[in-house]
Amino acid sequence: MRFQLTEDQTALRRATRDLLERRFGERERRAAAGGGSLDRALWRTLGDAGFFALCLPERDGGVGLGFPEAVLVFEEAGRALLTGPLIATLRAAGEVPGAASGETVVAAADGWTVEWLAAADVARPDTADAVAVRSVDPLTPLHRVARAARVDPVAVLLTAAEQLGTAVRVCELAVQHARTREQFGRPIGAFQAVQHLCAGLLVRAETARAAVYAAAVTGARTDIAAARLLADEAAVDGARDCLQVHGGMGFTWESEVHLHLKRAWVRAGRGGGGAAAEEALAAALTA
Amino acid sequence: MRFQLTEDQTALRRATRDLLERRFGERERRAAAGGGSLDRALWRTLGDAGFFALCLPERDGGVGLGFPEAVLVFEEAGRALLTGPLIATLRAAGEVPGAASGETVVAAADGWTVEWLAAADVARPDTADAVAVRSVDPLTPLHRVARAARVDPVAVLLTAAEQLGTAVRVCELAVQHARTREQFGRPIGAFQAVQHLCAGLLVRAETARAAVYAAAVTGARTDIAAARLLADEAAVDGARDCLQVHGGMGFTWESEVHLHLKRAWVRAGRGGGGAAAEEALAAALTA
Amino acid sequence: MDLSHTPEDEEFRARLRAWLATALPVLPPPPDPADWPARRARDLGWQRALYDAGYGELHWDASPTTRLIFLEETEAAGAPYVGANFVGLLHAGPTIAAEGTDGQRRRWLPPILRGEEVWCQGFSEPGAGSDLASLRTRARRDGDHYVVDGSKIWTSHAEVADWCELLVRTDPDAPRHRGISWLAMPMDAPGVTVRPLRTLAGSAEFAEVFLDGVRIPVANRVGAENDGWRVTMVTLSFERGTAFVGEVVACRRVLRELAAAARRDGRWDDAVLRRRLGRLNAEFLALWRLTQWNVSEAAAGGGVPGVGGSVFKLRYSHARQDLYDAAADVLGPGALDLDSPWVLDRLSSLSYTIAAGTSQIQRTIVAERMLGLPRGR
Amino acid sequence: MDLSHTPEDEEFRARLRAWLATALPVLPPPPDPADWPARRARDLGWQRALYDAGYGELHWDASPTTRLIFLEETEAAGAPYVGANFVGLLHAGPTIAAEGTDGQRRRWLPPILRGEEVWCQGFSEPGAGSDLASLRTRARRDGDHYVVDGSKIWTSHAEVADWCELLVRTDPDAPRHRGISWLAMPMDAPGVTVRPLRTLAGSAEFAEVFLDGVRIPVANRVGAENDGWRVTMVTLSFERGTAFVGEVVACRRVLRELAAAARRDGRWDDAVLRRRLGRLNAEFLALWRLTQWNVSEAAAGGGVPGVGGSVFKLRYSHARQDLYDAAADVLGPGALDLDSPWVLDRLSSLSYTIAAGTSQIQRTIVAERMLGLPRGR
Repeated sequence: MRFQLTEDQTALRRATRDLLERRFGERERRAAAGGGSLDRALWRTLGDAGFFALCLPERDGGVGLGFPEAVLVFEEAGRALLTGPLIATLRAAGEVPGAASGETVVAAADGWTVEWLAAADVARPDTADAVAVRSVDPLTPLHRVARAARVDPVAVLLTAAEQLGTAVRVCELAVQHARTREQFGRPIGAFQAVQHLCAGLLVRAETARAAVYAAAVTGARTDIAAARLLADEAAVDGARDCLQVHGGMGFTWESEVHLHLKRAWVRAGRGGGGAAAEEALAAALTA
Repeated sequence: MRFQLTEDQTALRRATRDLLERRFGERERRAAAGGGSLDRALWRTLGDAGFFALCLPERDGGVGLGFPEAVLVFEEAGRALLTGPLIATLRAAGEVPGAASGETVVAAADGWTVEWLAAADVARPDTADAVAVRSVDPLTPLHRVARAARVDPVAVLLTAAEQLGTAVRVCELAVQHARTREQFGRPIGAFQAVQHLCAGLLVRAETARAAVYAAAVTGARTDIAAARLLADEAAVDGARDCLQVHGGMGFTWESEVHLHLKRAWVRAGRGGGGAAAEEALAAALTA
Repeated sequence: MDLSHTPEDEEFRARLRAWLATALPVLPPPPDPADWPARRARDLGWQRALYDAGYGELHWDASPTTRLIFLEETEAAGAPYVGANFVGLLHAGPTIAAEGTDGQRRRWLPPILRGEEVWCQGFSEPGAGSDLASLRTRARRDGDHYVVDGSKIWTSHAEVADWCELLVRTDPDAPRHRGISWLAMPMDAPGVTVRPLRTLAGSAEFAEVFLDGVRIPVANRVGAENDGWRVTMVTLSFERGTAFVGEVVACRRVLRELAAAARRDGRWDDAVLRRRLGRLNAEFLALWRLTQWNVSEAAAGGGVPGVGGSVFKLRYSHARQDLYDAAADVLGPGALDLDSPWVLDRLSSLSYTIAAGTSQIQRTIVAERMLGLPRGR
Repeated sequence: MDLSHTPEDEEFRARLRAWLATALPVLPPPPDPADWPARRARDLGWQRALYDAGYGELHWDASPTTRLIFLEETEAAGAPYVGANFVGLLHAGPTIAAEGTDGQRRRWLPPILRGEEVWCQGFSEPGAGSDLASLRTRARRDGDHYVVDGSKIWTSHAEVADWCELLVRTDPDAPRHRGISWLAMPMDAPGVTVRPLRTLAGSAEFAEVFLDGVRIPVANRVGAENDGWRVTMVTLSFERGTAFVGEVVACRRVLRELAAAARRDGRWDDAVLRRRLGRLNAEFLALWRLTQWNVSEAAAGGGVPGVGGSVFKLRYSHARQDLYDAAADVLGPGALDLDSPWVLDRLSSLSYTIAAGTSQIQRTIVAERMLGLPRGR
């Protein structure tokens, strides 16, 4: 048992973070939040980097990696607030021509919503009756469908990885702010009330990390269900506490914090929400 | 609208507290926790003071006061950890001879349990099939019945008042300890983590107080249901946080703190627990 | 313990209710939230209507119980809340009424009550949030004027305000709390620049206000020079005290709307959601009783709410966030749609544990001032 | 990322499992919890059986992954946990192994592993709980002995212990953390008085220990004089690290028992309870994964768990309390009966957020040592 990352996995994570910092940094994120469309050039860059072909077997032209690697990459995507129907396109790789390379952008109904439908080249399954809504997340255009789509456990797992990325990022942001913001003559991070909020952020993120990574390794349904519940909690509650640590400074549109909270809300709604996972985990107790 | 206590009400509360401090102080409480039986002399003293005849009309030989007064008296009883089937005996006053005067001790099934059955002279309703259990609360002998007894809203209200008394008392105990216990060279109450636990104790107690007093004034079912939920929370969570503030010092059998927690658990189980109140309050929203 | 009202108060309620039934139908519809001048005009118009009907000064110049009835009835009837008159009616006005000279009261109070002038609040600064006393906006004396330089943030309604209640540092050498003064600043004074501040809710309710050599007459100072902190505490105790009465009434209405919506779409069968709403009903019923308790205490004690307001604000701000989280549960996927009811309110509820003193600050106030715990540091 | 075990480890698991299947049926039944000598005898007997079968030192002298399997399998098989050997196997033993001289290791470790000697812990004092470094038990040097005066509290198994790992102040003039030493004290030394301490669970797992002129050979000091704080930190990191592995396995079993009980008596139809149990299943599954993560880190990093143990302890101690609160929900009125399953465990779970560093202390450790926030004070 060597649960930690291998050297290759650490390198993959590093490379993904570097790529995203270069190509989807604060400037690009602000532009996107202003109502920009999908950045096709970025999408192709991601395709070239193997982002969408990660789990596709090498014989099919893919990278041939497993869920652990995919989870690391999607954790970074979550951390960077990367936009676009990432999971839908990855899941379409090998089935929809051009998806793996980033030429074709694929949207998919997940639960009651479709993300990035208007920007996509292909939509699956049937999204003919989808209605556009004014999305709470300025970085994620949304449509709503009339019948809930079937839940894809891999999409649930990758969503949990994105939530983990948010959880880790909001912990970093809170700690950075607590270290530098001064009130009452010292950094607010020297106050126990703030210290303990930050400690809670780390505890939730690290617990979620263990659950998400284990689910990637085992691929078991109960592990995935647990991962999603823990990761949703770590992302949503984490973003809330991060906002609390930031005080008014986090309440402006320019701050990164609210984007994490809103994205975490969007992701927590995928797969029809967490209630089904709770029921599945309850049922597993008596299996 | 003058929601605060009248002078008479303040005097009644003061007199009750004085009586209980004199007759059921730390010494008596410790003796009772050691497994003592019901103190009949105290019971008659309570009867003489009008404790059980509080709400009985004057024409029936009672004190002729209302629920607000009863709630104040039972808040003090809760605060003092006063033992015995107080509510059952009060509710029997006027119906069971001797109950009002404290001559007759009356036990009653409430939800799934009967408190003080073996010590009582009269038990109602039918408790023939009641089975003794080893009570978690050393100050409250318990029997269990096979069929849940009908819930008496007045008993629910008075129980909420007792819970309020616990909530207020554990706040006092936590603050006292935080002021005097020193660690790291100063009173632990100077640490924000402890300060904020104590603040939470007060907030819950004061919110519960408003709910309980209002329920006593209106006697409305929704007010009583709300009062029980808020008071249960204030008592149970309050005792837990008080224990946390006390650290190891609260974990000894000699400490008063655990007795409040255990009694709060016993009371939270009366009337079959709080789920029914939640359902009633939900139903009231659509009425 | 008595929750009933006097016959006079009940008569007041009946009269008010009757008047609302005639006044509300002729009120113009709410304008586009982004159209500030139109919002100002509507809010001032409503205040003028209240004034003409004799209800103009109920926000501060009435018994607490009468004010409670006023807020209860106006909210229940769906009347607009104070809107652009917020600071004037609930902060600056009460402060001037309590601390101003006769001349100041005559100059500033009638236009607030008649819906003629809008006030905004210039307290927080980028570097002075929770630690308000660290504010740095500087006022130098120059004859019978102060010359003010600095900047303020989280100033609501600044674009349409006529006046700003401004905290400035008049003595930089004094201990932090001792060198602050309270000034009434005309917003059209040269050197005042307003920049709208977009919040995470997407709206621009707030602004930053930059002050560059702004000249303010010394006569505009309320309270003594360098005594502004005490004056401010009067204002803040109002903010934390009974300023939320109407909101509690509104939250209880939202809760009934949530239950109705859940019943309509079948979510009511979900016991987890249903019991959560039941528990929230208990919560807001208790908050309403706590409001009545505080109002009753204020009525008995002289009108200015005490630190007890911190208890209410702590509980309420978290309950409000819980309420809108429950709303998201009722909405399901609709919670992601800004056009769904309650979604914008959910976003703005996020500020409740931060604005007007974070929950962390409030807990410390409760611990040190109400419970007498030793001062942390 | 790999959760599979090596063939050697899996072979170890199979052997252990087979041995447990033969060893457990012949184990004497648990004695009355109040009968301390009988409990000591049974716990030591079990340790002896483990030793004889070659599993005696798995608590510290094995790879972390092997130890994980050992704890997993013994708990799953329903074998006794360390019991009276707790301090020897998990605190004092590992400390002596890491910090003791060869002679000290030879003297004290084999009797622990063979189930011959019981250790207890003399750390906390009535005036030194969370602030352990403020301890006042005084050791004066007298030739080749220390003479110790003071008192200790929360000493588990003291009545039946042979040795006590004792923290004493050897230099009262040094800064708090610099004047402490770690001594092995024989419990039968003259001047040692043990008084049982009844807890809120009604049991007497703990005791107070009074020390009156107790003479302890200087040779019994582990680590340098006045270096006891560092030595102690080694011990505490064990306590906060992987000491809970078996308990997590046990909690997951309790959760399945709760679900089975709820199914039997119809409470399973209550969606609120059912989903609560489902969420707890996620919680303890995650805690199990976190345990595996920590063990894997320890295996890679050299064995002594780091401050990461604080993350686990924080989450776990609250989860354990939530678990037993859920058990109370499953039990309904049975939760008030001390003879119901889980009720005594619920009571003892209350200590988890207090013992071995309160949750408040742990959060500060996480904030300052893991997140690098400035030191509060």
